[in-house]
Amino acid sequence: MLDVNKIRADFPILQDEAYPGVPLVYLDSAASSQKPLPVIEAMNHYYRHTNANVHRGIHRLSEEATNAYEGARERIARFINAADAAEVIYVRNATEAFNLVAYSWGRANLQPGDEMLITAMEHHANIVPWQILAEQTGAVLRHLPFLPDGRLDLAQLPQLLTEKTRLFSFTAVSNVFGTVNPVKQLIEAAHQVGALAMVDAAQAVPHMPVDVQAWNCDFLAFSGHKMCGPTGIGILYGKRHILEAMPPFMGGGDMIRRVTLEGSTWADLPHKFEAGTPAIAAGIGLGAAVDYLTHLGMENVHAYEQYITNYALEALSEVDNLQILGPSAAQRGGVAAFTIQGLHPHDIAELLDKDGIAIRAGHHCAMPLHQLSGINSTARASFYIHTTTEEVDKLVISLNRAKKIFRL
Amino acid sequence: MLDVNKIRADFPILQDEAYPGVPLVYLDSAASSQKPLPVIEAMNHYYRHTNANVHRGIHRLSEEATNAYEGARERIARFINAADAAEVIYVRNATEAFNLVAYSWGRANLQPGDEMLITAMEHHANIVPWQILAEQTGAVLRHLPFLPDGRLDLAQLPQLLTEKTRLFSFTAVSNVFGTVNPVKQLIEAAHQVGALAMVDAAQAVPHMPVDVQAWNCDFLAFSGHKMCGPTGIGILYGKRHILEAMPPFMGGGDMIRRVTLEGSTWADLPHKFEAGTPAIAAGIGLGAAVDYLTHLGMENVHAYEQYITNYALEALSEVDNLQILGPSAAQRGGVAAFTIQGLHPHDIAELLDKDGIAIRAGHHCAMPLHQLSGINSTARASFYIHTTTEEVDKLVISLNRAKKIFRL
Amino acid sequence: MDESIYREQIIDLYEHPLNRGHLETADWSYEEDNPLCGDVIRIDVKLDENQRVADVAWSGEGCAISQAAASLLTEEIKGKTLEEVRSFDKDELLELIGVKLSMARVKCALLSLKVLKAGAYGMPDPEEMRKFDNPQ
Amino acid sequence: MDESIYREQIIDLYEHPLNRGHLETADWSYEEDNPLCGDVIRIDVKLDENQRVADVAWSGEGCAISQAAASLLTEEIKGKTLEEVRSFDKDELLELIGVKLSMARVKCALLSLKVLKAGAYGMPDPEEMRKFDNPQ
Ligand SMILES: Cc1ncc(COP(=O)(O)O)c(C=O)c1O
Ligand SMILES: Cc1ncc(COP(=O)(O)O)c(C=O)c1O
Repeated sequence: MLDVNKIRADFPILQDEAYPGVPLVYLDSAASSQKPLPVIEAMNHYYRHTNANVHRGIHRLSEEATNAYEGARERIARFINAADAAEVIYVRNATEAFNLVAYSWGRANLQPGDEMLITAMEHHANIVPWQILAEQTGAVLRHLPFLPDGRLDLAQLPQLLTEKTRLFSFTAVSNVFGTVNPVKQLIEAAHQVGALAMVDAAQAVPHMPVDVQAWNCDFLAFSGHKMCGPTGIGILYGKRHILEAMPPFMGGGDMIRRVTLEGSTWADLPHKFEAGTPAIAAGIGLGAAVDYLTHLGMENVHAYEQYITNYALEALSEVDNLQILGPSAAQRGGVAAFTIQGLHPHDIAELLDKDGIAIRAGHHCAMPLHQLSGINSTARASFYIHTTTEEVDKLVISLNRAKKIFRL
Repeated sequence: MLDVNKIRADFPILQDEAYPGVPLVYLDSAASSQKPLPVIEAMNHYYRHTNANVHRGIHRLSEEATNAYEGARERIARFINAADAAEVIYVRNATEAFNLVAYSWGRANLQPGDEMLITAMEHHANIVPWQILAEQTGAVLRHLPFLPDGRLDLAQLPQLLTEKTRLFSFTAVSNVFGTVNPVKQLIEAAHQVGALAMVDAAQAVPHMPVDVQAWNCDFLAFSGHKMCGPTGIGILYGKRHILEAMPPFMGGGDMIRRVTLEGSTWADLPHKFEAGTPAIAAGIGLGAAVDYLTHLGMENVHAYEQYITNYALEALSEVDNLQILGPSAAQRGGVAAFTIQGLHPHDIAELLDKDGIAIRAGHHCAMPLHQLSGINSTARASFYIHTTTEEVDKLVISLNRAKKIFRL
Repeated sequence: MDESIYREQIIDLYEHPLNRGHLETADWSYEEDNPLCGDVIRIDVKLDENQRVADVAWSGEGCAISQAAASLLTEEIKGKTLEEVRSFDKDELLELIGVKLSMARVKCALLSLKVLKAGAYGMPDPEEMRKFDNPQ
Repeated sequence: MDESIYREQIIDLYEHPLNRGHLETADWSYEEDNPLCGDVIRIDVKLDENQRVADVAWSGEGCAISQAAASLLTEEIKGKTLEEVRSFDKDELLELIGVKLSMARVKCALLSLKVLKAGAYGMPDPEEMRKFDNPQ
């Protein structure tokens, strides 16, 4: 198993106090993870010693910057087992990955009456781009409901995923329920009706081994900042022949082959989809994050998270009037969203913060999920490789204190 | 005048050697500038001590991250004298700013037969998005030619900027000729025919005082990485009432007010245009860059660049068979693109690199400008606040050495 | 101001809200939510013949801060003229609440005032409403 | 390999290129550019009755590396069969050039080979051509 104390020493922020005398207990990794020193230092080093614009320069710095940036792409490609680094497109975040597919693939391929399918547990990033696309193309957006325990209602899949469906986009792991969905099965179902399958892996890639070739997904999206990497960088993976057939998304430098005032032709993959000076330092930082996680081993990361999540679910179940959303521990990732009767999530988060415990309160960018669950908002604790059982114990103590302040 | 030696001490990379025993002479700031320590440290500090996702969190780190990120936006707004920080949209780079306007404003407003006007000296970032837009809407893209000395051919403006023109988008400073265009005059001309005016300020904001209210531009685009800031962040400025009337560009978290599975409504400015987790550290870094430049004083920055550019133009004019593109020193920013008869720009750049001198060779993402000038490519030296006269002298010596190697 | 935002009075008001409910015959009613958390507040107002607030009631769901603020606000505006309601300042409400709030929580505190003003203006005045979305 | 990429032979070839020009009666001609710098190379090839390269000429503009490479490549393939031309490897050409090139300059060096192969295959085979855009 992972040596959590050794890991904690890698994260500078975990050495800080939240308030004087109050250690920081960071249980908000699902919103954005903390960064280990090698990631911070990779970017620091880049800006101090090899900063230059990439791709076009014939000088040492530009060459070094290009090697570092493109080398990171290759390691990221290996990390998700892409067949080719050209299938790995740098974007700002998972959100942009969905928008890129919606604008580029969507507008070139959808006709009025065509259907797209998502699920009712999606993050807004995997809802709103398709709503905009549906409005602009006349395509119809459908959703697969979930069961009361937060698992997808697969019995309804055959009615919803049909010959009309052109794209099925769904999350591998819910950021609220924690549900780990049957990704491979869903992708196969999509392919059986001739639809493309896109996976929201924002909560999967940071936490478990992901193999895009084994899944056989057509597109996959994730963000660097949730996996020990920097903000401002994310990945769209796409199968080569699909990406090649797509028109570009944004226009500008680097994504062209030739520009005349009469018209332009496009660069090869991956550059066709990367217009302008990229987030070079962030790409290098994501490469360092991938190295860090690879060194830990994603199997080990996953096993540790299962252990700590199990521990947390049991500990939280001891708190009276606390209700955890989502399925049993066997089928979930490291998030625990909950409500406490008589105590609003805002008040929970605020009171926990005073004890140094950072959790999130709100709808976690999954308003439909909450609405369908009949609640406005939840409190959410999320766990990562540096979470200890002692921290979980503190969470429980702090929750009980909060209840006492509210005379519950 | 600026104390260039004091400034040089602020840039860690300038303390490095390009090769053992060979100091680095960085003359490629127009492609991407180097970063002073306060900028590097602002990001370093963020990742070490205040990293968290912004906007939604009720805990100390999230609150601090939000304050730092939104505080940077306010200082950036002041830096360009925007009336309101809500008019300052964070994007990845200048390129994305043009694409945002093309996708959002363009598709909502352009009809077949409408015209857009650019100039023949634009960077691809201010060409290709409009070409794609023209193709998708049936609008027509026209261009204003330039004179042999690299100034715009204003005599042709009246034929080209007409009642049909909906948008006039042009660069404030050419990244090849160095030409400083008559921005205010061009904006007024656009407004007179009822067109909107967009300014490519990628080579202006880093180098001179820019006041969007004095210019009265409708949109303005620039990149952080060319102004001492990090990669992965840029700004679209837009007038409030215009931005408010525009539909969103990308969909996802943070840019919504409310999401249901049936449809969504949008957040207020600036968030409507900022979907998903933003480049938080890069925004903070750009805020630090703006602080750094403000502290130097943009009038001083501009004066120093004029001084060093004058010096360079004179020094380069002593090199036989070297031809500098663009207008006289009085009307140009700190770039000098040139050709040497019998010596290809690639070979120039490569030979200079061996002397530690970083310049750029190619079309600098301005293929039409080169094509119309009858050349495939140029070598370009660009100057910034840390460039010394000794460095310019080294450039000249190295150019003469290169010529000798090629027996010229 | 109090350092802990959960001073006794806030908890008391959360447990025992003031003016909670609905008015049968209101001159205006307005409802609005804080999309960040889904909390909703509705306020019903009845004016007397002098255009003063004769009665007011609020309903809705939310955190202790937004609920306490609704109680304090509705209590405060009783007897005020329409003009006074329109010009009631957010700082006055924050002072009534009397605890130091983070930026995220200021939005919770101001939700009821936003609803009250939108009603008092007969519709959401965008300029006026924006102040609540970007407090300070 | 030589440390300086501008060894005498490269400069010599730049000044006095080999096989530069056009063939009146070519079996195939192909032209392609390196969009990064706008350099263009065109290659004309004439085969004999045994499908061997009887004559070859190149023309175009470019840097010393791309021009020297074109001279060296055209010189090398004289007398080779069509099959040998098709399977001529980029590493063989880089060895002929014999200087250590940065990644950006490898593209310059390979431009002539890209043009030659495109011609030899009768059209650009995307898989084959891609190797030149992303060398190594
Ligand atoms: C004039 C001009 N416009 C636009 C750009 C594009 O900037 P970026 O690549 O950061 O989007 C550049 C930078 O190369 C430029 O010089
Ligand atoms: C499941 C899921 N999808 C997508 C996203 C969007 O990620 P980002 O904001 O980095 O684009 C998130 C993060 O909040 C998420 O949890």
